[in-house]
Amino acid sequence: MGRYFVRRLLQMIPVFFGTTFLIYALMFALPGNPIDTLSRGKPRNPAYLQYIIDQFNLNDPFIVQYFKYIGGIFTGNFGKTFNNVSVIDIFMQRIPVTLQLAATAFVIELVLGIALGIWTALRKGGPFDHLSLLATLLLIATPIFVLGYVVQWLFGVKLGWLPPAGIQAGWPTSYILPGFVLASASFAFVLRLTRQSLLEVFGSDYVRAARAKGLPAWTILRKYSLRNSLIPIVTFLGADFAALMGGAVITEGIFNIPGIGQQLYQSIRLHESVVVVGLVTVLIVAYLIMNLLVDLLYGVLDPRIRYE
Amino acid sequence: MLRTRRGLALVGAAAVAALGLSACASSSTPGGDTTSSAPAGGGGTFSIAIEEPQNLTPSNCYDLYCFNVLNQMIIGIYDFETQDDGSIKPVPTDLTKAVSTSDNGKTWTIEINPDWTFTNGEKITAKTFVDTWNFAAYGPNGQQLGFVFGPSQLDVVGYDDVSDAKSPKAKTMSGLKVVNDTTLSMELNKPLGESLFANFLAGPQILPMPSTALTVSGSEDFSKQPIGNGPYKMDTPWTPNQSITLVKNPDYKGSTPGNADQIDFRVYNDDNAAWADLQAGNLDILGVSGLPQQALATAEQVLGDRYVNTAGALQFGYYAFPQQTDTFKNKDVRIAIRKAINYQDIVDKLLYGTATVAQSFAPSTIPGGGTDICGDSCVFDAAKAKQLLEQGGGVPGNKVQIASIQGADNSVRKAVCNQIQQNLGVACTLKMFPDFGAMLDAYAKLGAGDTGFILALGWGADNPTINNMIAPLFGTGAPSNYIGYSNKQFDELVARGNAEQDPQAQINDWLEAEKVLYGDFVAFATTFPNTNYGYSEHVSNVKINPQGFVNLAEIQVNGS
Amino acid sequence: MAVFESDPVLSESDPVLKVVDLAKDYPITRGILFRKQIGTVSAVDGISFELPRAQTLAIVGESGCGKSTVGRLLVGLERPTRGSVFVDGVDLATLSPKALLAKRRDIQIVLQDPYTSLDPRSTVRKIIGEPFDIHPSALPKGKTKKAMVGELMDRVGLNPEFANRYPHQFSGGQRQRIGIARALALRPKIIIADEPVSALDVSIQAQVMNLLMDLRDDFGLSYVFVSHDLSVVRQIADRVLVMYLGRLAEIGSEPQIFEHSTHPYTQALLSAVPVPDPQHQRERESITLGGDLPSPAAPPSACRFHTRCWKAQEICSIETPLPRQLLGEGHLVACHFAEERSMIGTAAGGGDQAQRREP
Amino acid sequence: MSRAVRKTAGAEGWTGPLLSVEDLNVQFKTRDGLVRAVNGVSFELNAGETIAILGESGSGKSVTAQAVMGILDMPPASIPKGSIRLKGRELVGLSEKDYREIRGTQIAMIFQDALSSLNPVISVGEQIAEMYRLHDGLSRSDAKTAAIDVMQRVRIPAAAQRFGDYPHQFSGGMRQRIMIAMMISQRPQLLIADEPTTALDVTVQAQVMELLAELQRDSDMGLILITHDLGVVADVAQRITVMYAGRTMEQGTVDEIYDQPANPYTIGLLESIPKLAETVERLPAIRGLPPNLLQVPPGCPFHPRCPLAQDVCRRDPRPPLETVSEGHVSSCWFAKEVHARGGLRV
Amino acid sequence: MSEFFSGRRETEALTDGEPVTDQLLDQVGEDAERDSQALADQVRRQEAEAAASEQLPVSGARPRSLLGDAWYELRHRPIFWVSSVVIVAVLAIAIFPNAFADVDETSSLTGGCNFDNYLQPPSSQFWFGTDQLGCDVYSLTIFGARPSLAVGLIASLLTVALGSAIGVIAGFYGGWIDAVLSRIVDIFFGLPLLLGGIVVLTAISFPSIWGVVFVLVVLGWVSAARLVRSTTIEAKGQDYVMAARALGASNSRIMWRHVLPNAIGPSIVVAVIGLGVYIGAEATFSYLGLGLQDPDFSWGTMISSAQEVFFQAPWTLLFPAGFLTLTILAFILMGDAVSEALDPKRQK
Repeated sequence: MGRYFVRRLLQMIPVFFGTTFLIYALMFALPGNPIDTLSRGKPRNPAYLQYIIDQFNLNDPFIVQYFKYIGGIFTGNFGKTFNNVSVIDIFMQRIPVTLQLAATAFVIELVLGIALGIWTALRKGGPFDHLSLLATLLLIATPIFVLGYVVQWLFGVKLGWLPPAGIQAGWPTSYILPGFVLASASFAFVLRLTRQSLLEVFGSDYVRAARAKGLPAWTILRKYSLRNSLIPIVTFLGADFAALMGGAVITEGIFNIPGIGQQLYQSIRLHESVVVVGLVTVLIVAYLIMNLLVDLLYGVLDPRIRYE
Repeated sequence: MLRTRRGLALVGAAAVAALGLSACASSSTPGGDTTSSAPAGGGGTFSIAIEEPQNLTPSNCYDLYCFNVLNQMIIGIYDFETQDDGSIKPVPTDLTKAVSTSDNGKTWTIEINPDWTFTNGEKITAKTFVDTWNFAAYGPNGQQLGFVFGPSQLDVVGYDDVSDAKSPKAKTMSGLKVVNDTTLSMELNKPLGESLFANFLAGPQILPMPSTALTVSGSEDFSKQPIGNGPYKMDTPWTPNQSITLVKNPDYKGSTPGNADQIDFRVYNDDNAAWADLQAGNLDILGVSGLPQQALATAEQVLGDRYVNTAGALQFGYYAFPQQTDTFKNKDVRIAIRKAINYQDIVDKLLYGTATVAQSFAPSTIPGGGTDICGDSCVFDAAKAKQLLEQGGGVPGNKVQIASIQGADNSVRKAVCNQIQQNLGVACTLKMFPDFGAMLDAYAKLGAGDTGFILALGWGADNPTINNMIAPLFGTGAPSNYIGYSNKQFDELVARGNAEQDPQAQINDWLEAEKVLYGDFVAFATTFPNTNYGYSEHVSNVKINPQGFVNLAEIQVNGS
Repeated sequence: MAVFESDPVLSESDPVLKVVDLAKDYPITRGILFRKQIGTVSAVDGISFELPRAQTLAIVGESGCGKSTVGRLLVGLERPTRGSVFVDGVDLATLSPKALLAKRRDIQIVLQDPYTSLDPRSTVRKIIGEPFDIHPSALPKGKTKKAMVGELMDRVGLNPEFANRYPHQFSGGQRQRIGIARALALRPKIIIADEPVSALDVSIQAQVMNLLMDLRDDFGLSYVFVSHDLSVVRQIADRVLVMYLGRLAEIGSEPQIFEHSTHPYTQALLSAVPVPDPQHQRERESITLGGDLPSPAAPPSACRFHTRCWKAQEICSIETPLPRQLLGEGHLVACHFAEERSMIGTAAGGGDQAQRREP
Repeated sequence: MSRAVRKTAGAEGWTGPLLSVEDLNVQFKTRDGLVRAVNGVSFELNAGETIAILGESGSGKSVTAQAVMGILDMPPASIPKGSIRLKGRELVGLSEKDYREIRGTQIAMIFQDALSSLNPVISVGEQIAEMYRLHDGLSRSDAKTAAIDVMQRVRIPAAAQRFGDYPHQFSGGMRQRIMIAMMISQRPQLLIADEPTTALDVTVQAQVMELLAELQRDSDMGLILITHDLGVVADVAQRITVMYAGRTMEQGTVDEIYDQPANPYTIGLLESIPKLAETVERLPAIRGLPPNLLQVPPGCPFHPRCPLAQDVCRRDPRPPLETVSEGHVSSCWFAKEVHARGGLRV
Repeated sequence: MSEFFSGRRETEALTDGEPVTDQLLDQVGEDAERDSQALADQVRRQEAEAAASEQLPVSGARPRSLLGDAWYELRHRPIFWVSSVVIVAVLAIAIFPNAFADVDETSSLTGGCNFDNYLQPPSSQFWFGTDQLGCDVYSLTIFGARPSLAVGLIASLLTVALGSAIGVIAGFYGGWIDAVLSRIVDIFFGLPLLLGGIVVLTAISFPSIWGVVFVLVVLGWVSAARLVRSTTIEAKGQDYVMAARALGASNSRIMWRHVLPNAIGPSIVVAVIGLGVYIGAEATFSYLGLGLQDPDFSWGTMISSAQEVFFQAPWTLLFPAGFLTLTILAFILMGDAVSEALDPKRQK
C-alpha cells in the first residue's frame, strides 16, 4: 500500500508539469496583448505598461516565463493579478465557495442519485423506472444553461423559494439551486450507474446464495448488492468531484457564485495567465488527489484489490 | 460575465469603461448645515450591484465601479454635479476653498479648507495633494492614471522627467508646488480652459491619499481598505469578488453626510444574476452600467416607476470607414450606408428604447451636446440611400463587411447588416475577429487594394466635455485614433477650444471641429445609450448620472 | 486391453519432438519507478521428454502445475528460461527468426476454451484461412484458400456451407472442431492440444476425442496432449508425463503409468478419479491427499510434493529426488520412496496403507 | 461401502418423504419465446438419503434445484404446474417471507462456483456468522464462536485466525468448505449441492465429497446432488434421476442405472465417458447435439440422436415413464427391451 | 502489465474479480494454467444460459455477425426505433435543409430576416415565430441543424479515431510506450472539457465549426483512448490472440486483425453517446460566445441569442432548445440501446 501510494505520487509529477505547461502554453498563445484587454482600449500610461510587463515577465520568451512562474509556485508565490490581488488571496476566497458549491452538488448527486438508483433497480421495468429513465435522460440532454435559467427563474424569481443568485444567504440556502443545476447531469449518471450496477449484481451468484441463506431482502441489498456495486459509482463520483470544482463555469455565472469557475472564465478573457495557470494547477492537484483517494478507497471497499 | 455589457454590445468592443466622474455632491443644496445629524429618514442599509473593481487605489482606479466606491470615501478638489437641464459639470467640493488661474490657464492656484483629516487622523494639506499626484505620475510606481498629468490631459510642467518607467530624471514634477499648508500651485505647459481644467481635476486620479499609501506596497494595502475623508468609510477590508461594505463616517466634515447607515456593494459577474436578485428583492440597486439586455423588455413592467430610462449616458457607438482602402473611397457611398440604417427602429426593437439616435458625437448631457451636426446625412431614408450608392459608384463586389468581435452580442450589428442588405441591395456580413486587438491589427494592415471593412467601435468618455468625445478618437496621433484620421483644421479647432477660457466660446470651437468631422464623413456616431437602471421598493431617491455614478449619499432607505 | 503393447519409446525412428531440461521462470517484480525483480515463479522446472512420430504424449497434473506452460513453450508463445526444444532434431533456439517462423508450421496448438480461442469478429472461413495468410506457401499448389477451408471443415466434421458463419453461432463442440481445423491447416507434424475437451459436455467430449484420434491416424500427427482428466488421457496417450508444481513426477508409457504407477502423486491422482461404476467405486482403494497445491511462487523445498505426501520423510525436504528408472525402460520417477502400486484395477496392488494427512 | 437408505421419521412426527417433487414444470419467458426448462419432473427424497440429478448442460437440473430452493427469479421464470412439498408442506406459491424462513434453516444449497457465490467484500467468518445472528438471534460474539465451530467442523485449518479473511484468500477447495459450513450451520434437513466439485481439482474434489458424505452421515440430512459427472455420483448417491432437455429420462437406484440402464440416453452417456480402467479404440459417442430448449423436437426429445429411434419416437406424445423394475422408471417406448438387454452396448 | 496500477482502475480493477493469487499468476503469465474445470463449468453455464434463454438455434440460423446479432437485438427495442426516427429525421434536415425550408442559406439573411417581422409569435406564416431580428425561427432551426450535427458527427468520429489509435498502441505494446501515452492521457484527462475549451477557443480562431471540433477532439480523445486501451489489454489476453500468435502472426496483423476489431466495440458506443454530448458542448461554447461565429449559426447560437428575449418570446428559445435536447436525447438513447445490444452479458 505504501509503495503503491508513493508510486502514484511520483506518477503525478509528469502529469502536474504536463498540465501546467499545456495550460501555460495555451494562455501564452492567446492572441493580443493582455494589457489591451485589460485597459479596454483606453489610453494607457506607458509607465503602467512597463510596470505590468516587468511584474509578469511579459517580455521574456515563453519558456522562461513558464519556469519563472513554476519556480514561484514552488516557493509558495502564485503571483498577483493585474489588479494587484494576490492569487493566493483569490484561492482563499474562491476555493471555499467552490468547495461549498461542489459539496452541495456532490451531496445531491450522491444521495438522490444512489437512492433513486436503488429504487429504480428494485422496481425495474415499472412505471417509475421508465419515468426516471426519461427524466434523467432529459436532464442529461438539456444544456445546463437552459436548465440554469429555467430553475433560477422558476424557483428563485417566480416562486421565490430560494435566493436566485449570489451567496449572501450562505450555505446551504444559497447553494441549493446552483448545486442542483450543477449536479443535474451527474446526478442522472449516478442514478443510471447505480441502477445498472445493482442490476448486474442482482444476477450474481452471491446474491443468489444470499437468498438461499434466507437473508432478508434489506440485508441482501445492503450487504451484498450495494457494497459490491459501489466501485463503479465511487469511481465516477471521485472523478466527478474534481470535475465539479472546475467545471462550474456556467453555473457559477448564472447564479453569481464567486467561485473558481467564474474566476477562471474572467481570467481567461483577461489573459491573466497567472490566475488561470495557478487555479488550473490547484484543480489538477485536486483531481490527482481525488484519484488517489478513490484508488485507496477501493482497497477499503474491495478486499480483493491490493496494491503490490 | 457571460454576456458582454449592454453598452459594449451596442457600440462595439471598444472603450466603454465610462470612466466618468462623480456625482454625489448634492445638486440642490450647496452649503447646507454642517452638523453631523442625519436628515430625517436617515439610516438603514441598502445594496447596490457593481462589477468587481480593478483596484481601490485612486490613481489606479480605472473603472466605473471603483470610482463609485471611492467617490463616497474620498473628497477631492472637484466633483460632478447634475445641472437642472440634465447636463453635468464639475464644481468645487466642500474641501476646496478656491481655484484660480493667473495667466489664462497656464498656472493654477488651488486653495483648500483647513482642518480636514483622513479617518486615520492624518491632516489633509496642500502637501497631501502634491505628494499624491507625484506618486501617481512617478513612472516606476506604475499607476494607471499617471497619464492624467501628462500631455494628453493636464500636461503639468516636469511630467516628462518623472514619467519614465525605468529611470526617471526626477521624483517630483517641477510644475507642482506647495505654497503653504492650504495652497498649492500647478504650472502647465499649455494653457487650459477653466472648465476643462476642472473636468481633469474631477477624476479619481486627483483624490488625496494619506502618506502611508504613497509607496507601491502602501498603495496596495490602501487598495484593500482605503482611508478617506468622505461621508462613508470602510471598517473592514473588502472581500474581492463578493462585497464591499461602507459605513457612515461620523467625522465627515462636508455639508451633506449620507442618509443610509451602510452601503453594501455587491459584486456580480453576470448582470443577469443581478437582475434575478433585484426581482427577488435580494438587491436594491442595479444599473451602474445599465440593466442587462435580458431585463430591458420587462423592466418597466416588473419595476414600474422604479425603472428609470433617461437619455444621455456619456457613451456613443460609432462606425468608421477605412481610409487607406478604395472600398469606401466615395463619400456618397459612406453617407448611403448611414442613410440605409434605421437606427430608431433598432433602438425601439432591440434596445427597448434605451438609446438615442446620434446626430453628433456628444450627447445632450454634455454642455453643448445634443446639437444636430450631421443633419440629413444621418437621417434614415432607404430610397435616398440607394440613390446615393449608385451615385457614388457602389461598392466593389457589391458587398460590405462590418467588423465584430467574437463572443460579443452582435445582434445590433446583425440588424444593421440586414438593413444595409435590404435597403441597398448590397450583401452584408459580419467579419469576426477574436478580440479587439486582432480587429485593430487587421484594420491597420489594410492596403489600397484590400477589401475594406467597416469598423464598429464605441467610446465612453472620461469627462463630460465635447473635447473628450472627439479629441482622443480623431486628433492626429491621439491614443485612441484607431482609424488614423488626420485633419489639420480639426486639430486646430480642438486645441483652440481647449485653451479657451470662456465656456461658450470653447464649446463653439469644439462644435466646429465636429462639423469638420462630419464633413469628411469617415466616421459617424450611431447611438447614445441611455442611462437606465432599476431599484427595489426598499430604497428611494435613487439617481444614477449619465456617467454611471450613483448618488449614494442621498439614497433613502424606506422605513428607516 | 491396451492399444499399445510395446513401449513406443523403443520405436526406431527419431523422435519428432525432443525436449531437454525445459524451464520457465516468471519474474515477480516490484518497484516504484523502475521495476526490479524480487523473486521468480518457477512455472516449469527441468522437464525433458521425447515424442516419437505419430504418437501422443500426455502431460497431466493439477491446475497450476505448469502443464499448459509447457505447451505454450513448445509452440513458441513463451520463451523458455532454460532448455532446448528439438523438432526433427533441429534445436529451435539456433534458428533465425525467418527459419523459426517456417518451423513453427510444424507445431500447432489447439486451445482449451472453444469460446475464447476463436475471434468472435471473424467468420469461420477467415479463422481457418488465417494460417494461409500468414504462411502463403502452405497453400497447396492449384488450390484456393476457399477450397482448402472447405476441405478442412469437411475433414473435421463441419458442414463447409457454414464457412460464412461466426463462431458464436456454433456449439462448443463445433467450435473446438473449428479450432482443430485451424491447427491442421498448415499440415503440422505436432499438435499441442491444451485441454481440448475439458470444456465440453460429456456427450460431445467423446466426439471430439474420436476426431483427434482419427486425425492422428490419418495424418500421422503427433500430439502433446495436456489434460487434467486421467480417464481421457488413458484413451489417447501413448506416453504420460505427470507434473507436480512445474517438475516432473513420473513419466512412462500409458500402461506403465496407469497400471504400474510408482510415484505417490500419480497414485493419488489415479485414486481420486471417480469411476462411473458404483460397485467398483465402492471397492476401490482411495487415497485422499490433504491440503491444496502450494503456491508456485513459494514452492516447498527439495521434493515439492513432500508437504502433501503420506510417504514423506526428512530427506524429502532436503534432497531433491532426481528422475530415475525404477521398473521398465522409459519409465522414470522422481521420488525417493517410489514403489509400484496399482490404483485402477480391481486387483488391488499391495503397498502401504494410505494415510490421511491433513495440512 | 454402501449405506442403507434410512427412512426415519422427521420432526413433528412426519413419516412421509422429506421432499417430494411432483410433476414440476418451470418455464422462462424470453423474447424468443417460452422456454420450458423443466417439464414434468418428479422425485422423492427421504431423510438421510442422497439422490443425484444427472444431466448435461441445458437439461434443467439446476433449474429444478433452484425451483426447490425458491430462488428462481420470477419473472421471467414461473412454475405453471407441479408441487414441491417439504415434509408435506407445499412450497410452490409460498410467500417470499415464509420461504425465507425455510431457506437456510430447513433447505440449504451449495453452488458450483464457491468463489462467485461468496460475497467478495465481506469476510467469510462474517458470512457464516450472520446465519447465526439472523436465524438464531445470537449476539455478535456468540455468532463468531459458533461460526468458528462450524468452520472447524468442515476442517478449515486455523479457523479462528482465518475468520476475518476474505473469500479470495482461500483456495478453491477451502472456499467450497466455507460454503458448506455456511449452509449447514442451521442443520438443514435438506441440502442441495449444485455441481459442488465441478470447479475443483480431482484431488480436492475427493476431499469435498468425503466431507459432504460425512456431514450427511452425522446429521441425517437429505442430499440432492446435481451433477453432470457420472463418476462422482456413483458411490455417493442412492438413487439417480437422469434429465435431458428438461425431462426425466430415467430414474432408479444407482446400481440399477449403472448396471441395467433402461434408456438409450443413459446408455449413451455411460458409454461415451472414457474409463480409467480400460482403453478402447474409439469412444462410443452420442451423435449430434443437445436440442435448443426453444425448439425441443416433438415426441421423445432424444430421438434425433438416438440409435433406436423409430417413427413412434418422432411423434407426440412423448413416451411416458415406464416402470421396468421396482423403483426404476424410464421414458422410452422401448424401455423394457433396453432394460432387458441389461445395459448392452446400443 | 507494467502499467497495471496506473489509474486504469475503471476497467482492470473492476473486472478483476479473481483472487489475488490468480492475479499474481495472471501477471506472471500463468493464465494458461487456468483451472480447466472451472472453465469447463463456465462454458457449460454459458451454454445452459444460451439454451435457457435468448440464444438462437445453433443450427439452421442464417449467418450473422456480432453486429448482426446486435441488430437483431436492436430491432426488438422500441427505444431504438424512437431514437432512430428522430436521428434520421434530424439527419435528413441537416443534409437537405432546402427540402424543409426554402431560404437562401448563403446570405446573412437566412430565415428571411425582416426587421418588420420582429418577434412574431408562431403563426401559419412563421411556424416557429420570428426572433428579434425578424428572422424566421423555423428556417433558422432547419438550417441550424447542419452545423450542430456536423460538429457532433465530425468530432465524435475524429475523437474515436484518434483515441482508438492511441489507445490500441498503448494497450498493445505496453511498456514505456504505454507509460508515456498514459501520462499524456492523464494530462489531458485532468483538464475539464469546458475549461480547456474556453482557453483553446479563446486562443485560436478557426473558421466555422472547426474551432469547436478541434477543441472537442483535442480534449475528448482521452476517454476513447482510455477505453480502447483497456479493451485492448483485455483483447490482447484473449485466447484467439494467442492462437493467432501460435500460427506465427506478426504483431501488426494481430493488432489490426484481431485486437482492434474486438477492442473498438465499446468506443463505438461512446462515440454515439459522445455525439449527443458534443452537440450539447457546441451549444455551450456558442452560449459562451466561443462557438460558431456570425454568419455561421447553429442551435447553440440561436439559444444563446434567444436568452435575451425568451421571457417575452419563449418560442425563440423553445424551438432550437427543443430540437437540441431531442437530438441529444436520441443519440444518448441510441448509444444506450447499442451498448446493451453489444453487451455480451446482456440480460433480459
